[in-house]
Amino acid sequence: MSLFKERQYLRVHVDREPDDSLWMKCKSCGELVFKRRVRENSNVCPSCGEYFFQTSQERLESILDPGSYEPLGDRLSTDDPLSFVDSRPYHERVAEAQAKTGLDDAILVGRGAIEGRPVVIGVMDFRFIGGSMGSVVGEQICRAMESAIADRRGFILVSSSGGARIQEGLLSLLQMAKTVVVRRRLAVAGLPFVSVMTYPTSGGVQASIASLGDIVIAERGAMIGFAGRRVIEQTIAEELPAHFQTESFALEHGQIDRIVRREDLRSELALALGFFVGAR
Amino acid sequence: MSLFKERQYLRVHVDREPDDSLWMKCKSCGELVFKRRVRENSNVCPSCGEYFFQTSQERLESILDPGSYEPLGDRLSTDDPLSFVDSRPYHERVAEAQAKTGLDDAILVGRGAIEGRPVVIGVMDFRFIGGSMGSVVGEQICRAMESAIADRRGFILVSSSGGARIQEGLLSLLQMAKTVVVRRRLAVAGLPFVSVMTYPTSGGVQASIASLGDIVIAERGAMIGFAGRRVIEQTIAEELPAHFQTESFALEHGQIDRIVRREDLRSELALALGFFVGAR
Amino acid sequence: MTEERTLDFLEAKIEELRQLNASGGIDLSKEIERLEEKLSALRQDLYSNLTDWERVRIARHPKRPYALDYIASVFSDFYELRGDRIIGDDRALLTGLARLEGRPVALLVQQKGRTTEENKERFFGMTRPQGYRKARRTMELAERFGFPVISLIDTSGAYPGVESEELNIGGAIAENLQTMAGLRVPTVAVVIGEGGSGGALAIGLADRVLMLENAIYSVITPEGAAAILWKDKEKAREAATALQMTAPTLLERGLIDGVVAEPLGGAHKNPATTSAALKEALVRHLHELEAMPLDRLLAARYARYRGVGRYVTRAPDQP
Amino acid sequence: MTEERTLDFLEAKIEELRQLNASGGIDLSKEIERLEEKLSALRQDLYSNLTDWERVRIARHPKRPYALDYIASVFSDFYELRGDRIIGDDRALLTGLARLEGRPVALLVQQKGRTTEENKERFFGMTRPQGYRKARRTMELAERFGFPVISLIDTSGAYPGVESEELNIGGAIAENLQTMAGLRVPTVAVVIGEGGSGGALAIGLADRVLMLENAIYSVITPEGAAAILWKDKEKAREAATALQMTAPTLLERGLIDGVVAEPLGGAHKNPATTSAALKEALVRHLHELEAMPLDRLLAARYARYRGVGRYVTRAPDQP
Ligand SMILES: [Zn+2]
Ligand SMILES: [Zn+2]
Repeated sequence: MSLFKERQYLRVHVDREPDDSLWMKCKSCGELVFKRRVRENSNVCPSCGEYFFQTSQERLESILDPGSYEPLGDRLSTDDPLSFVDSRPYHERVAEAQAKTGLDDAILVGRGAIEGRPVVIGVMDFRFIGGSMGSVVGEQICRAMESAIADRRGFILVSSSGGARIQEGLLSLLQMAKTVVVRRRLAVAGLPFVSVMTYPTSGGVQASIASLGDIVIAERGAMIGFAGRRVIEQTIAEELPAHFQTESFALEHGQIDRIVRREDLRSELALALGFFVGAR
Repeated sequence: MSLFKERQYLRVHVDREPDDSLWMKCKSCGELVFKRRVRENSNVCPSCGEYFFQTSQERLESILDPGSYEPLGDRLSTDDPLSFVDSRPYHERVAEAQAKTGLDDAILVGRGAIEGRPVVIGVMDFRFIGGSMGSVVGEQICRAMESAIADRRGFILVSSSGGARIQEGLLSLLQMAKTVVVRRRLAVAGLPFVSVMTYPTSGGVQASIASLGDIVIAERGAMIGFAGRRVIEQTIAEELPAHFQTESFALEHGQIDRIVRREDLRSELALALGFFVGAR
Repeated sequence: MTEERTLDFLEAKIEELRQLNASGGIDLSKEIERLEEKLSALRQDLYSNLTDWERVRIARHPKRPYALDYIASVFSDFYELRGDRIIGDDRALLTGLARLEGRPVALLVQQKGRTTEENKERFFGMTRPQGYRKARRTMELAERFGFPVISLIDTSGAYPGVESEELNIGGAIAENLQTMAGLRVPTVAVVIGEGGSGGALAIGLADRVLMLENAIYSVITPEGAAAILWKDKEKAREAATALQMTAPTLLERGLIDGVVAEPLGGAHKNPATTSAALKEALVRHLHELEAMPLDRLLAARYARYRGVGRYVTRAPDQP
Repeated sequence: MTEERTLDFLEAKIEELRQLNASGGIDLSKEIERLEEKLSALRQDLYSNLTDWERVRIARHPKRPYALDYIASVFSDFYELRGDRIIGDDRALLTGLARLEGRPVALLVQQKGRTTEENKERFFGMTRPQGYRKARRTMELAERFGFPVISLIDTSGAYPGVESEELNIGGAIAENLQTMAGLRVPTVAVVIGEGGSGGALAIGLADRVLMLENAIYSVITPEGAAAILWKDKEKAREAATALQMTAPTLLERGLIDGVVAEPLGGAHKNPATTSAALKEALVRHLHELEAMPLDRLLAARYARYRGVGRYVTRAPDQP
């Protein structure tokens, strides 16, 4: 009962290096496409409809009304609380991710408007250590919701995360609890929360804030699930269903409200938010 | 994962005619057993453990402290609101059931005590038109809960019902709603409701008040389900699982808290009620 | 209702004559007018005194408008909310947000299928536990945001199957009743076709309960009652009458709050006027309910359901 | 811990000497006394400076007391409540009512199996959605009646499997967190063995979080971290240290509220003293929580979780 034909996950090209050429070659259809055209088209190939990876900046651009974005308050960064070192030091990974993405951590939060409706929005960025949620991501999500409460705006979270930030240990697990206690305040304040799940929404993020939207929308091509495919395959030692943990799997199993095409996300969000204007 | 070996439903001999002999023959083991002994043993065969049908009067006797039962207020009877006639008039069926059982309708409600703990209790009686819930049963259940609220007692309902009383039409369906709105008041008052499901707890009774216990206990040998076996077999045209709608099926599928032997029901209820004494 | 087909045939013939007339060869205006008067009288005759069984057949008529038809005509901006967050997404009970005259409402609607394909997907309009749990989730959303809840009921009953029992369909219905009993927003339920037993009531414990004129609402299907009580499936007609399941009778009995008029012959004869009547009724009832303070609303809901039932008190010494 | 076996061997020998002594042939009292002193010193030496990895091994020790052991020793009248009312009854997460020093409490406990049979039934102590939803149901029961909620956490993690994903295990965990965030009764969680990630936190968002001295609590298993970060499963030992998952460290970090002392060598060396220490801690913390007015309790819970996290503020112009 999938809405779309079954498939493995859409390719996500997260390591797109910045370069100065005006054209790019679509890896799906092979067409040479004009880069600005791609970006204006929500990073969807104008020729074949393939989704290219969208950075958090690009995502904001494609959702919010032009010029409406205004980042929230302080820039936060991890202080490497465990002085964690695995095959390399955590602080090096962070510095590299910061340099590569121009972000402080795996999320951008700010105020903006969608078709004129004021919102507070958070967009996670998979390029930054797999979009993982550590202290900074957790804190920024909370501050975003608090800002929504203060300004009486709806809150939108676009998730793209592999789960908790392992390098911050138990602190990162507890961000699940932290985001949820604040999410509860948002609910008590009577403000709507629309959760948008994209590729991928998994682990501790899926098992906390992302699943608690008043409305939960999945972008076409999303991956949605708690445990990783490999962990499950090791545990049960069997093939996984073809569309396992895709957005159509999630819809079929009652986990999400709707699937939207990326091109329609902006109007979808405007429509959804419209119901809550002036709600109790 | 059944607790007991799988079986079809225990035999229920509802048409036991009153007779004056002191002995009866157990249909399961064939032993001649002393009737008074059987009754004192909660209508369980002292020889083989087979459960015999328990009337509502016998059920009260086996659960409540001796001499503690005090029936609640008015005796109510149906007024045949639809002047319903099928293969025979409803009022005739009712009169016959009243004569056969000595009951006004398919339930007894009253105050009593279980190991010293004061309760309000309702016991349905399958002999009375299949224990079906019409206006009288619904009203008596509501009055029982209201009495529990007034006296700050716990409420126990022992169900034995095929569902709604068809002969009262929509009125009987709406008894589901009626019992639930009052059950909500009991919850708001902070008083416990222990639902005991026996053979059978089905249809509109299972789909309303009986499923809403703070604690739901099934007696061994119970049948628990919404739709009748025959209806389901006609719809899906396949064999039903052997233990379908038995109490072990219900336990396995998370529908009930516990299974108890009839002999243990009294102490089980005392234990359960004990937790709520002086609760908020 | 073979007479219905005769009338449809006559109507078609009149239309043919009208076209012939319009083409200009001969003047048939008088004759057409007379035929139309005759047709109208016959219709009135046929439909104004429907038997209970005829209403059952209209309520189940394959051309009868279904929930999605009313969603398209009565509401705007339907925004479907899917999934129970536990098991799946039932397609026989749909939920979502929509606007009624611009005002946001939450919808719980039972949807039958028209094609074989669609009926398979929608389990012939019979709701499964997934559907009831989704409905409960949407009710809670509505409560959080103060949206009134409107139910459109149209099912022969909850889906009877092994999976339904495994997933505790009775418990799911019971929990819906409990939730609706306490919902802190106005609720209106309308039986638009078949109101089948607990499967209907599970979204029907509302502040106002309306029925379309030819809808039915019953504790059991006529066929089920015939099989159980008459031990004869052929007695469905008698059962339909005995069970008193039609809108006019239930209104008279005080068990529902209003009947929404249908055109002669049933809603499918003129879906547009039916939609208009339904919309008018919904707006009016919601308006009344929204004028009530919340505590009075809840007290009235309680009183309504607490009071339902008919019985007599027996003398203490009666045998 | 091969040294552990050496010590156990020595202990056995001393016992043999003691029996020989008791039989009356020769007097070995002095020698036995000296051996015992030696044993005690060796034990102290071995166990007082456990490495993180040694603690991991104790936390997972097959003889370590499990939840049902504490239920038998710390609580009375355990009255199990089963089933999620939707799908099934998870045997890896048990819930029920019980008494703690006579006072009713609600229990949510994760239970591992000891035998192969039992491990199959309990999915090796890994909780499935059915278990989390049952826990939530019992929490709500506790709230209705004002029972404090006590969680005993002991799982390597939520059960990873196709069925778990189909039944929305992530959503179930999230909803538990939301429920615990607002629960209007005092809540205490104790990690008694393994506190495995979201599978543990799902019953762990409590007013007080305690750990047994040799329990571990982590965002991921050492083995999982080794595989993902070191790309080398053999690095679990290093990962265990780097992740800072032991009770003393987490207490120092302010992430938990107390450590319940275990006997030298671990709880299994003397379950009775461990139970006594656990009981004392539970009673003390509950006593403190119950002294707080509800609004202050909820405000403190909020502040506790809102405040968790470590970060620095970057200058606006930092690259
Ligand atoms: Zn392309
Ligand atoms: Zn026998």
